[in-house]
Amino acid sequence: MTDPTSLSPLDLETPDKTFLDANELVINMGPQHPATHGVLRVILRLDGEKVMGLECVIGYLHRGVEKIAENRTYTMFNPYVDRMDYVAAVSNGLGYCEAVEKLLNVEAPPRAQYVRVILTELNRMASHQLWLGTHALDIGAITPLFYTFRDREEILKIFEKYCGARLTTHAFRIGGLQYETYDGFEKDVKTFVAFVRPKIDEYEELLTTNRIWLERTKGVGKISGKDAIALGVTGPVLRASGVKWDIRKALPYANYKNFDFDIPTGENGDTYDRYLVRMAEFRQSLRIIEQAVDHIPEGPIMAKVPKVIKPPVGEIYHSIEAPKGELGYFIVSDGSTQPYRIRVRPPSFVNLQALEVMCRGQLVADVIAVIGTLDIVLGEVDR
Amino acid sequence: MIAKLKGNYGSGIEPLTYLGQNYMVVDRSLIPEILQVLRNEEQFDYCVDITAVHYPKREKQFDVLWILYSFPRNQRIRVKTQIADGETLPSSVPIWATTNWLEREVFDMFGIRFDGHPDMKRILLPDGWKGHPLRKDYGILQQDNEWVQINLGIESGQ
Amino acid sequence: MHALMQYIQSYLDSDKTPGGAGNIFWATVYILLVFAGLSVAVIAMNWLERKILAHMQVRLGPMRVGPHGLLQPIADAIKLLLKEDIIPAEADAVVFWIAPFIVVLAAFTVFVVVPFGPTHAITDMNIGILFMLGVSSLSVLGIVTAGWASNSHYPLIGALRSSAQMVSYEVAMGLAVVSVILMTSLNDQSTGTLSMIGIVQAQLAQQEWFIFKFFPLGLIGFGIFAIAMVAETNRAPFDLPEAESELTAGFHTEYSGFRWSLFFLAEYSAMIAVSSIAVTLWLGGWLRPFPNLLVAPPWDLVFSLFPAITFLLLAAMCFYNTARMPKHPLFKVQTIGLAGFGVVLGLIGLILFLPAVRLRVNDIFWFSAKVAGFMYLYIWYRGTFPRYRFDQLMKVGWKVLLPTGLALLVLTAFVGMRTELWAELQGVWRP
Amino acid sequence: MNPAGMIPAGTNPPVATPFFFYLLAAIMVIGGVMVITRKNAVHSAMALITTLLAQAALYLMLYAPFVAGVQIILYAGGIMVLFLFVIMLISIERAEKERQFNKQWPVGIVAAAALGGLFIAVYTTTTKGRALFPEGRMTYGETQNTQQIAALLFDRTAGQYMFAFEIASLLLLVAIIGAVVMAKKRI
Repeated sequence: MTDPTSLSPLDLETPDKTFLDANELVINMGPQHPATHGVLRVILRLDGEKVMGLECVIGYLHRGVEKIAENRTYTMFNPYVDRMDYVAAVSNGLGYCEAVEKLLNVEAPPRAQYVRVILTELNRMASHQLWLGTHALDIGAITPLFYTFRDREEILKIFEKYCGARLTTHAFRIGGLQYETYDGFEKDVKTFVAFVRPKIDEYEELLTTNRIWLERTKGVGKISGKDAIALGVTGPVLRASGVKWDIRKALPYANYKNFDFDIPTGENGDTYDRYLVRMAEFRQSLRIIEQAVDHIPEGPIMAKVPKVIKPPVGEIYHSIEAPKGELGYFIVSDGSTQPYRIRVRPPSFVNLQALEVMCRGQLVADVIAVIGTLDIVLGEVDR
Repeated sequence: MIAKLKGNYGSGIEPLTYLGQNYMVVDRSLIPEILQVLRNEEQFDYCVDITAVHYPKREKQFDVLWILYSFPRNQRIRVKTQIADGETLPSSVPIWATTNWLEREVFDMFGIRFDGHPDMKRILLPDGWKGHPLRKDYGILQQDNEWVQINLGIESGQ
Repeated sequence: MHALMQYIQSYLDSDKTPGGAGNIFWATVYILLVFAGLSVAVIAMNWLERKILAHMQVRLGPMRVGPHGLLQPIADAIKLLLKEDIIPAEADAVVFWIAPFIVVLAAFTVFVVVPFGPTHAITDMNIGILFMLGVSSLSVLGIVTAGWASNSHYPLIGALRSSAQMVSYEVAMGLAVVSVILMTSLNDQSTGTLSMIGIVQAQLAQQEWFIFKFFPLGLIGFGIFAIAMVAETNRAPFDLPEAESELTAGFHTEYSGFRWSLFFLAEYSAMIAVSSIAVTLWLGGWLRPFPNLLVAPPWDLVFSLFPAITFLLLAAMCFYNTARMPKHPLFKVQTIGLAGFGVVLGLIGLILFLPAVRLRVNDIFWFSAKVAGFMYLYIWYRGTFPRYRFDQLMKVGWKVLLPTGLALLVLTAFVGMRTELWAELQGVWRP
Repeated sequence: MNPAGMIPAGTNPPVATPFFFYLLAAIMVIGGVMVITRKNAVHSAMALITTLLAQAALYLMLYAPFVAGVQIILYAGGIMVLFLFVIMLISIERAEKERQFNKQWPVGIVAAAALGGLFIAVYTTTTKGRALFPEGRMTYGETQNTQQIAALLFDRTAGQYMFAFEIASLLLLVAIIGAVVMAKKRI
């Protein structure tokens, strides 16, 4: 744990002025740029190839999700959350459903909890796979993308078999699950676990000890644990900086208490450590899935929830460990069928703020690597 | 902790609990000090979120909330205050660097200004946009038609 | 007719290159042949790269246009030629227009001295290798001007990167080349040569490919060159000037259609050119494998059958895949096409069995086979490696390759001197 | 004049020599004029490259392929790339507004005319019935050019220029170190 008392606003060292420093080049990267993962626009101030400063311009994908929520019932808003972090839709749904359940003071039955954990962890893997593929592509390795997409496909097939959708799954309902698992769900998941384990070694074989990969990622986009906490960075990015903090352990939700898994951490807080942390999280997710699928209890899948959801007046903040970091829902109820206010605390939005700190003094090529390693999804940044 | 704060600040603080979650309603005038104290003395080193809620019928229209988390204590707390429309709040960027964008978003969506913020401008909506969409008096279909006409060249403004 | 055949025969049997014989007609024929061959090679390379890369990446690659996408490059070429040719309004039109031609000219001109066989070169220059390095270094001018003329930030940065990169790696490349030239001087007159044909003949005379010469010095020199040549052609993992994720497409971002395809053509022919240098200098050029061990005439016969066998194998593969084609009416054209392709390949293979053809084509085959090996390496690199960052690239060039190259040069000179002195003392020439 | 007689046996007679000479010379002159008349520095640089390449071709015509190769690799391929590099780093827009150096054309014309006159005078002068320029050409065989240059420079018996060559190398080394010292703030 870092020493919180020594924390002060970030002291950022300005990089040396170098050759021809009179010619500061301002480059606009995005919103249409292959490496900004969507419609992120970054205005870079460059000195040669060195980044002197940058500013993110976001909001190109702003849809007013929070405003929509105020005009929909609790049930109707459920599918909307899938559209924020669309590569980890299941996690979004889990956070929302649990928040509303808390507000209603009900709890999903154990069987539903187990299925939720399995699907959420599968989704975490899918999200990390997408991240790995695109991140490696940004750094110039094109092959991992195809490997990860091949394996992500298997996860999406399970989703599709379970709820009919591949990406925006809308898998959970307030109070539990709508659908019982299909026949052979456990077998599919077990097959997938056995299938994907050697594949993760395959990804690592291509990258982990690759000299160029090491040179491109080691020491790039460094952020200390202290700075990461001050900037509110969460998820694998925070853990790679050496802060052993995972909401699944710290403030357990769903039934993560019942599972035995480790929190992988890094030491240097650089891009390589973030890569290693996520690779380790693949394996931890597999562990959780294996334990969960072996112990799915029989029983109901839906708690007793009224047909019309009308939570009592009050407010709640509930957060989960999404693949990208802390995903929180702050819900204010006025006792009606529609939420009075829903605030989503998006991990990508807050993590993206660290981009400037991580990029200053680095080279343009590193900006690409750092955007990749932050694992942002613009749908969630802009909501 | 709560008792200590209560002892120091008296009636300005009202600690509450709902569904097992602690929060305290703090008087506007105490906000800068309380946040500082929470950060430095009570080790709430991580500002999770800043947000606001609009109650148009109240005299003090806005609830502003700070959701804080302490790594050493493994505890979350919400600090809540009420302000009127047009009233400003002190920026907490010097306390938690993360609040930079969060405060900008609150400004963008509610029009609440934060004094001392390094770069107080809209973040999600375009710079010239009129209105603050998360206020209750801003309709869900409402848009800044003028902005759309000028910048996107769409005649109807929709 | 007979006289014409005799004329052709006399030239085919001559031991001079067309340039060496001073015959403009034959030189023109050779130029056209090399140009056509190169274009075909680039087209084939385009298809192969997409297919091989696809198979490395668990996908199929082009499958629609022709059987197994064989006609895809042609379709691409047609598309590129028909595309609108855009010159940005703010661009410097003249320079923008000239730049791709500079690149293509430089890339093609070097093939004047590439020796596909002892007589199969357009000409044999006394300064062959110097000419190749010099002219191929001119292509950077085209790249720089292309980037500048686009009047846009990304192309400009791409151009600056590529000029810095190419100038840097030329130095290391030159040092590795010089160490080979030192090796060529190990003969009874103690004079080396810069001529491409002369270098291969020196390897023949010394009965050793230079990659094995003074082990491990030849190998190190080859290693330096093999790294530098990838950087020199802007290919992965040194493809920074056109780094897609950073600079969109680098110096040719603003180019489209025909002009863009010229850059493409130049890139691939430059790859073939530097591979030819590597093959000539270290891998014995047109010499068949084991020139020193398996020297008996039966071995000559065996090795001379290789080209024919290769083509027959390719034909057999085509027929095998024809048999595997789905028996569906929709696949009829594709099946016939693949079978036809197989027949063509088989016929070429059979023609290559004729002794008259066999003996003359053997050199070209071995040279091309070695170059093809390098081409495969290029694709393999692209499938495996991430991209270097610019400063790291410079570090590799200046702090690793350059000192190694200098040390190599000194060591080669030293070992070579020792060998020569030894030979003098013995009174006999022993390479 | 019998140029064919001066060429060592074994090499081929030259092809259309006067035509190529005048062509290349014209390219050089036009290129040279363009270097000083173009406003845009990049255009000037490209004209200079053309001149240098034409010059390399002239060397080839003089049966000096090695010199031609060195000309291409050093001047056109190396130095001009660095020129362009620098031109692109400094902003052209600003440079265009600045005062051009080619405004002093009267002085230039006088200097050029003087030089031209000198050339013509030398070419036409004869001493003791012989022109200052040799009539024939003293050439080395093309196929041995590189080796002969090497022999001139380094051979223990035939070489005369070893010392001068090494001094020139030393001079270049000093220039390199000087450049490094000037460019680097800390050493």
